[in-house]
Amino acid sequence: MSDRSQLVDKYFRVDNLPHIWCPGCSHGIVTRALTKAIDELDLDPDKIVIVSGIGCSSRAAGYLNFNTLHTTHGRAIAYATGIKLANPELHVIVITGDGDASAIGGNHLIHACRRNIDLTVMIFNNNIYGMTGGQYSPTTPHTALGTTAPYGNIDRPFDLVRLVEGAGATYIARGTAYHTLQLTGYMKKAIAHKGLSVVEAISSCPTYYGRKNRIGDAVGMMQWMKDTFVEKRAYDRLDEEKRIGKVPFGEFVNIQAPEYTAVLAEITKRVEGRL
Amino acid sequence: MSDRSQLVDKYFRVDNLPHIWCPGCSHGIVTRALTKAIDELDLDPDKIVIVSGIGCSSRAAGYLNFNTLHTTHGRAIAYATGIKLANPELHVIVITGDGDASAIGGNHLIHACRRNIDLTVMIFNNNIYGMTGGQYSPTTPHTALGTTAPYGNIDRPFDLVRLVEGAGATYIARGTAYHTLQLTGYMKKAIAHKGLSVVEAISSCPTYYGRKNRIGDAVGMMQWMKDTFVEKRAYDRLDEEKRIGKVPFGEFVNIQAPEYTAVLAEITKRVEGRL
Amino acid sequence: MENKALLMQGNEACVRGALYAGMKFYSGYPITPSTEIAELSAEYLPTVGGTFIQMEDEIAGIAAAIGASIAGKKSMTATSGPGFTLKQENLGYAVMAEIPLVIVDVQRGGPSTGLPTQSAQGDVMQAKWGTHGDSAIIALSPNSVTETFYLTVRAFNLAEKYRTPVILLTDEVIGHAREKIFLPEAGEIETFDRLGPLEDRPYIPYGVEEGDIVPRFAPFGTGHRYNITGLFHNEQGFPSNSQENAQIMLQRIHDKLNGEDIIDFESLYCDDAEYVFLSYGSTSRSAIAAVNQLRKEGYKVGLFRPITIWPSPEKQIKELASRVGEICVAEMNLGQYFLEVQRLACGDTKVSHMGRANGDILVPEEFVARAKEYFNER
Amino acid sequence: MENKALLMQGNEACVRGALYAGMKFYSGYPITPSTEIAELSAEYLPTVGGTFIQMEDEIAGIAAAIGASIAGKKSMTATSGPGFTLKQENLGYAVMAEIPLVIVDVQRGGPSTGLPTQSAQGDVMQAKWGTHGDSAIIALSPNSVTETFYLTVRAFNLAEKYRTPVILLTDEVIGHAREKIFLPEAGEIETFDRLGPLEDRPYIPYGVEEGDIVPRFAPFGTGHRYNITGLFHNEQGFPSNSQENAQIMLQRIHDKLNGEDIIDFESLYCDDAEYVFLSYGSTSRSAIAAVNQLRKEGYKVGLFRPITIWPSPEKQIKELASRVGEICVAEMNLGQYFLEVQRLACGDTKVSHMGRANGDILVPEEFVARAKEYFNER
Amino acid sequence: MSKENLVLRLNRVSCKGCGICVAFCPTKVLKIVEDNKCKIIDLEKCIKCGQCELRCPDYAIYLEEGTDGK
Amino acid sequence: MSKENLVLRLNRVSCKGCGICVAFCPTKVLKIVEDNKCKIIDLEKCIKCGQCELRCPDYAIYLEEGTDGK
Amino acid sequence: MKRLEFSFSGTGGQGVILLGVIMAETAINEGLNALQSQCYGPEARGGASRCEVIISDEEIYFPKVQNPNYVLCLSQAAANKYAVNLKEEAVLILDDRIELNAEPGTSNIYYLPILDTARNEIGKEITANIVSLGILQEITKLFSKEAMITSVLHRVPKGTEAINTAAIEAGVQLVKQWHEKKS
Amino acid sequence: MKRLEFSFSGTGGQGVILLGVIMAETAINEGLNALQSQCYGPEARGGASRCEVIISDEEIYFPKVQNPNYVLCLSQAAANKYAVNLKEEAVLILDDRIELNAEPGTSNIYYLPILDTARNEIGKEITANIVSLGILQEITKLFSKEAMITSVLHRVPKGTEAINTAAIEAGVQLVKQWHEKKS
Ligand SMILES: Cc1ncc(C[n+]2csc(CCOP(=O)(O)OP(=O)(O)O)c2C)c(N)n1
Ligand SMILES: Cc1ncc(C[n+]2csc(CCOP(=O)(O)OP(=O)(O)O)c2C)c(N)n1
Ligand code: SF4
Ligand code: SF4
Ligand code: SF4
Ligand code: SF4
Ligand code: SF4
Ligand code: SF4
Ligand SMILES: [Mg+2]
Ligand SMILES: [Mg+2]
Repeated sequence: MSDRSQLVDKYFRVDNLPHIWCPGCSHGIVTRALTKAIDELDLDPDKIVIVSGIGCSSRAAGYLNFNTLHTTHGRAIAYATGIKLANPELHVIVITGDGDASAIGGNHLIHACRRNIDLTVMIFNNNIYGMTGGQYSPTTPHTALGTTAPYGNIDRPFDLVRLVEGAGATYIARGTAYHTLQLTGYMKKAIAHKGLSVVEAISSCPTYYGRKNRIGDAVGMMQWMKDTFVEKRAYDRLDEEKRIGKVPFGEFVNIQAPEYTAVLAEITKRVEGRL
Repeated sequence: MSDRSQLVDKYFRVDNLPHIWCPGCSHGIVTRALTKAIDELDLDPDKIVIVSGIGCSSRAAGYLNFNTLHTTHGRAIAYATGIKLANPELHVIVITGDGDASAIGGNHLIHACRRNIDLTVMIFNNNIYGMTGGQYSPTTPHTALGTTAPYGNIDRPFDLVRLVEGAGATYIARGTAYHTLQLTGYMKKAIAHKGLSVVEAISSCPTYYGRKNRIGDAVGMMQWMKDTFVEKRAYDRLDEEKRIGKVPFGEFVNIQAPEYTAVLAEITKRVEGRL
Repeated sequence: MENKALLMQGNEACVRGALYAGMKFYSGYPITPSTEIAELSAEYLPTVGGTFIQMEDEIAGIAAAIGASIAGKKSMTATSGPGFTLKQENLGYAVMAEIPLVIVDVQRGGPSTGLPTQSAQGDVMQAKWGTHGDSAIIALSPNSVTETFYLTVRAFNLAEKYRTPVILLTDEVIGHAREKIFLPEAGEIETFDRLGPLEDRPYIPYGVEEGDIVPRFAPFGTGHRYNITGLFHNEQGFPSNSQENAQIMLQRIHDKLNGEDIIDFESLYCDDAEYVFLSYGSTSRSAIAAVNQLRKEGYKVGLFRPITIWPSPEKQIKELASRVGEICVAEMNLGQYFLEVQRLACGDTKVSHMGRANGDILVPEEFVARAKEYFNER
Repeated sequence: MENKALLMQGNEACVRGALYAGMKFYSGYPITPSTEIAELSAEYLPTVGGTFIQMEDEIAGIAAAIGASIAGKKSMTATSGPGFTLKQENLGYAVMAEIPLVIVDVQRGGPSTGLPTQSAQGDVMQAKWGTHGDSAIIALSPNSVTETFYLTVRAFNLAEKYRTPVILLTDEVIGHAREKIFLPEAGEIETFDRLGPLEDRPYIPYGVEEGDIVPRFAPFGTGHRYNITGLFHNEQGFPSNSQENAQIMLQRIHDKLNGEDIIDFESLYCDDAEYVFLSYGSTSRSAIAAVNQLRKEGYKVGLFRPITIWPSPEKQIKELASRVGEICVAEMNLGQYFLEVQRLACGDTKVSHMGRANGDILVPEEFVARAKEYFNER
Repeated sequence: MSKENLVLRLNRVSCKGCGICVAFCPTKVLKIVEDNKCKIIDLEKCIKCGQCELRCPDYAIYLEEGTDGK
Repeated sequence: MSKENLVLRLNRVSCKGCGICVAFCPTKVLKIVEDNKCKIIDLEKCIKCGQCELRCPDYAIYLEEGTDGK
Repeated sequence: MKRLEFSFSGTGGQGVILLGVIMAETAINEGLNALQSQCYGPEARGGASRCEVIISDEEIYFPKVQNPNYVLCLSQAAANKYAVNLKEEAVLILDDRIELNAEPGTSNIYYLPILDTARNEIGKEITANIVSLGILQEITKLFSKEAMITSVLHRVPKGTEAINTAAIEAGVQLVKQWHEKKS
Repeated sequence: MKRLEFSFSGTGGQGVILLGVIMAETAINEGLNALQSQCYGPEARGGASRCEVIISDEEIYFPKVQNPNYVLCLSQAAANKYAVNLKEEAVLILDDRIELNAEPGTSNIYYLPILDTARNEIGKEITANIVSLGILQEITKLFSKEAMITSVLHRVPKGTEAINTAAIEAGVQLVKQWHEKKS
């Protein structure tokens, strides 16, 4: 008998555990949710590729027992694009942080959305650069504190859902590490979706975000998720006033559009052998 | 008596004319529209900074008699951000192409929108990389031809208005080189707007886009603009069916939000001299 | 491809060479004077079941190419100066993660945006030192359309054999010139495919068998689930902070480029030459013209042309320095390979430089004058 | 700032030096081990009316800093290996457009993501050759917290004086160590502000007065409306394809870095040394410890420490090579500055290398052993 | 899968003591004890809801089919 | 500014002959002639609407205050 | 045959590059060596565009044209830039609309109505380059008319064979007429 | 005073870095030279974290600790990693919950209830580092207790003066008791 759950034994590289994440870091929760989604979809692990960038979140790749690629900061989606194009039968899942995906990697994110290439992008959004010790990220709320925002964050944050919608993503959902079951559900749909899907997984960095912003430790941050995030339909029913301080989670976009590798395959079929 | 109009004499570096643009290239039209907007706003030319990237469109900087900065491909907005922050009293106007702004420069575009910093971004969108000879750009329509899309463009294009809206721009308009007067109007409002404003100016590249895509030469492309672009309110009144093949132009977003340099100035005031 | 004389542009010869070598993936971003490589890849690749994609920038261009290589496709990306600079971070990644890849840099005038439509050889040192850390690289420099074809094939072969990115360092003159070329028949020249895992033992992604120096490559999706990272990593591909491990790993990456078959060069009349021009790429053509003329006039001049620029042909240059009166390094820059030759000559002979970086190619007359000056002053 | 002994981290000393020199703008992107420079700039700058901004990536980080410099503010950006690579394109722009700027690279283990929290000196060649084309650069390398302060001031001074980007090339050991430092009073050391246009004549943005080599700088917004570009440009700042013009322009950019006051070095016991270590940055501290010990034991060893790494102290190194028995270049890499020294020594003396690139700093014992070996075998 | 067959397991080596499972266990089965790690203090109360497993960042606590040797 | 005082000017050196002004002049005042450049062929018809000026990519045609010496 | 250098120039759309390519390709088909190149520049947008060809029966090393033997200009701007400092023996071929503003250096000049012929006789101005090819054939006599036609037909779109053949013929005739007029 | 090397290690939150900083700062205040550094690593997230201090009245050149004179470990993981291969004369200070798994190399070992004292006596586990400072003061006698207290108060938040002073005192006492017990 192992001292890991079956799920963990099956999808994690247990020899590499314990992972390097701090006590209470939500990245571990979100990563488990992803394996659960993969398990429920019953996909062939040999055909799953995890591509990550650089960041605490991106370290997830090393713990997952698939084909895993830990790339450079911000570039995971571009690498993933090459992999998917080279072998469209692979399920290519990108694990990335808010900084990795939307700061340095913002351009690749929006272009993947535009192309509607069949990648699944999981953004572990803890509203901070965890790996480098707590600098504000493009999703850090206005006025929140970070080590590079000692007087409160001057920037306005991205609403990642709106950003990727504007860029053309065809499946978009937001879940949280607290609402784990729903999160797994979105992840399943995202992976199954043909086209570019984005799941923003609200995660937490108690070490560099929670404490500094007086949201608390690991437990405090989970409580904050519980209190702040409201399922979209419920949120929509709230009056204006009650929405203050609340953020909706759920599925935001789920549409069909021609998928990039499919379009490409058609053209290739048309011209192959022509020269 | 000069052999240029007063407007051109006043705002252009006439010694550098004729410009290098091809016969019938709309970039010249759009550039003139910009000087007209500046003229009508009666701004001090010494306080106007034009920042451009690299591309045919970006060559506009060299012809305009302001403080002009021709930077590297895609980075104009980042340079402009530094200039504006260093001297907030300057009017900083970015001139950029569809490739410059939304391909290589996409990240800086969305982040400037997010920050709502007081820059005016003029995107000369000719749906192609003109400077390098006609490769498809992120705004080239699906199935259109380009030198790197010999079998028709596989990519889906960005809707730049939606992209920058998703990213948080607070003033957004689309005009065309054909509808010059309206374009000038949007440019005026954009420059006067406090915050990040984007004007997508539909331009044309007869040399590399028009001919290849059988839209025609310079005249043909102007005709295409005339036929294709419909003022937003008129567009909204069209039935679904009649909208096919039409694209709306006009003002899409015009909202107020805290402007970056203003917020920064407040914080600086608060902490200045503290250490 | 029929085996008759064709008129072909250097950039096209590169694409044809790549296809000959088995390229199945191209991703890049257009930039003068390399754009034809993208354009022709876009046209040809789908006809052989391959994939072309124009990415949002050069960084994505190389990243996607590395991704495709990891998934098992022979991949290429092409660019010029500014784009080459942008690719450097991920070029370093490919070195570290040992991913085969061909990167073409068609050099143009720099620094910065510089002289986009004119020629230069200003990226020679950057090809070796452009990325941070102690990287290791192969760079090849063709001096004709025909050689562009063959060196592109060679670049793919070396990339696959040594699991490493290989740079084809060409320039505007060669890239844009159209010349006569005879294309080889299929099978006429060797092409190399990366070695897959051995069947009879567990796959160790960064382990090497006794006597080997290059780990075997299992493309993603072929049933070997392992990790790739740009961090220092152990044999299993997992991040490691161990200094011992780091030492072994990085040293192996450097040592593998000592392969005997990597160095390539041309030596023209060097056997009895007193005065030798050392030149490469398009500039070497002026040198050859001049050397031929000078020889006709009885001057004992020679040309040494590194074809493999990096690693540099150390042994050969040292040997040369030990016996000639002067080596004049001629290149379209302000003195780059010159420094390497100076270093290798180690005081054994005088090393001089002839070059500029203003878009103006060196002409044979300049070579002739330079050599005659030497012989007159002797 | 009170003039008493303080305990300060290298990265903080850099920020304090920058503020002392007049820094009013910082833009960057966090990366280990440089992040404290951003963090402290964020804290201090607003208190002196300056501006800090964290940009979306390193490319934007340097671009904004150049922009701010063009608008008249003394600007800095800091990073480490991967970020340094990303900044190279716009670093070349600053060279070409002659924009003052300080770029700090706190070196860490590479290539690629490498060993992010460990030290290295692997970006030495990149500092000079990282961007495409024939660029020209100044790079300074401190070996202590105190020197980090002073060299940062110097970096700003040189940047302003020569209208050029200056690299402060430090490393994780120096950046993260806390040491004793006495900060100078305001006014105690010289700070230099760029020269503005002469009042009595029309402003020619890239023209130089007779005898000058550096054009005067009119910040944007001060009434001189001119053009700046990264293309080759004429004196007025407008793009030019003229080869004559290109030649003059680029040559001037290179020549201005021959300024006598740019070179800086430390020479320890070199006067009568037979065996000399050449070392810089943190590694030189091990060297000093060793040399002191060896001298006590009676060995004629010395240390030559380039403080200005680029341009290299050519004259001094050549002179040294002409009279010592061996120069051992010690650095935390696989041999980079070593190549430059080899080149300069030009066969006059043996040049050997001592180094590695696995995060493990060279220790004094290794130096001692190396020197003793030399003396024993003599 | 019937809850009957499920057993609550805690791998104390893996536990980093974050307290999340403790805080969100609906029936207060768990506690952080002296060594800063989680401990099952009242197994009887466990309703095998799995909340702890879902949110344990370190995969230290989980439900497994089997019988518990308690 | 009354249209009375406006004069139509054409700088044929600057004109690149794109034909845009010709195509969109409401009263057919202009024509591209043999040398591939624009020419004012029927000034009488000009209603001084300025459409040509607005869309000339080369700033070759424009209305200016003054009297024309035609 | 010793090295011969050609310089063809005109404005962007006039097809001087195709002219050079066909010239070089003909040489190669005839067993010679050839190298074609062109000057790029932002000015190419509207300004002068130039194409170079080198033909030789020996290896071609130096890849640039320094002292062209034959210079053909189709536009005024091109002539201003490229019809200067020629060597004495050079042959200069100009469209007859061009006025030389400076001493070209040679007195072997042909003024031929190339554009007019293309537009009026052939009916398409864009065939000026092919008319020029006929001119070069007749002047240089390097290759046979048939060889030129073969190369042209290999490079032009299907369906345009007749007019391109006619264009070559027209070029040949222009030279013949010029010689007649002169003699 | 010749060069003395210190190594302080523990887990992420235990403040060993602040401990090193205060130690170094005290040295500097006392006119000595000091250099403090730390080992960073991704393992710092949860794993062992280590801080080094070098103190000397001469210039400090080599900036790393090779053979520490004093080694203090606050966690088991830290001790496993850093309480090994010490030199014979080294002084090893361990929290008393730690069990040595390997031969440390020295036999000068103090097992002191550092964490317990901080938690129970001072009331805040995070004062373990300041308790350690007291311990070091008493063991090394490098600086006076007052000098230590001055440095501590300079680095800790206002309002915590009392408990930090108490923590130092507690540390001093732990050593005294240890010596008493031993003697
Ligand atoms: C090119 C480059 N720039 C910067 C860094 C430093 N860096 C590593 S991770 C990171 C931010 C990570 O933040 P995020 O993606 O949100 O991940 P988290 O650690 O919060 O999970 C940064 C700035 C780097 N490794 N490479
Ligand atoms: C880093 C870099 N990559 C690529 C290029 C080449 N390049 C110059 S302009 C351009 C595209 C311009 O397109 P766009 O911005 O749409 O401007 P247009 O020419 O169409 O007006 C490209 C790819 C470059 N100069 N620098
Ligand atoms: S630093 Fe933050 S994001 Fe990183 S492992 Fe720790 S808690 Fe998680
Ligand atoms: S290439 Fe296109 S965009 Fe560029 S100048 Fe010509 S018409 Fe305009
Ligand atoms: S399964 Fe439910 S009840 Fe049982 S310990 Fe876990 S959270 Fe508590
Ligand atoms: S959630 Fe997991 S790591 Fe946290 S206390 Fe519970 S068992 Fe331990
Ligand atoms: S002003 Fe109006 S009417 Fe007159 S020429 Fe111009 S477009 Fe025609
Ligand atoms: S629009 Fe301007 S450039 Fe075009 S034809 Fe008319 S005058 Fe000439
Ligand atoms: Mg994050
Ligand atoms: Mg464009």
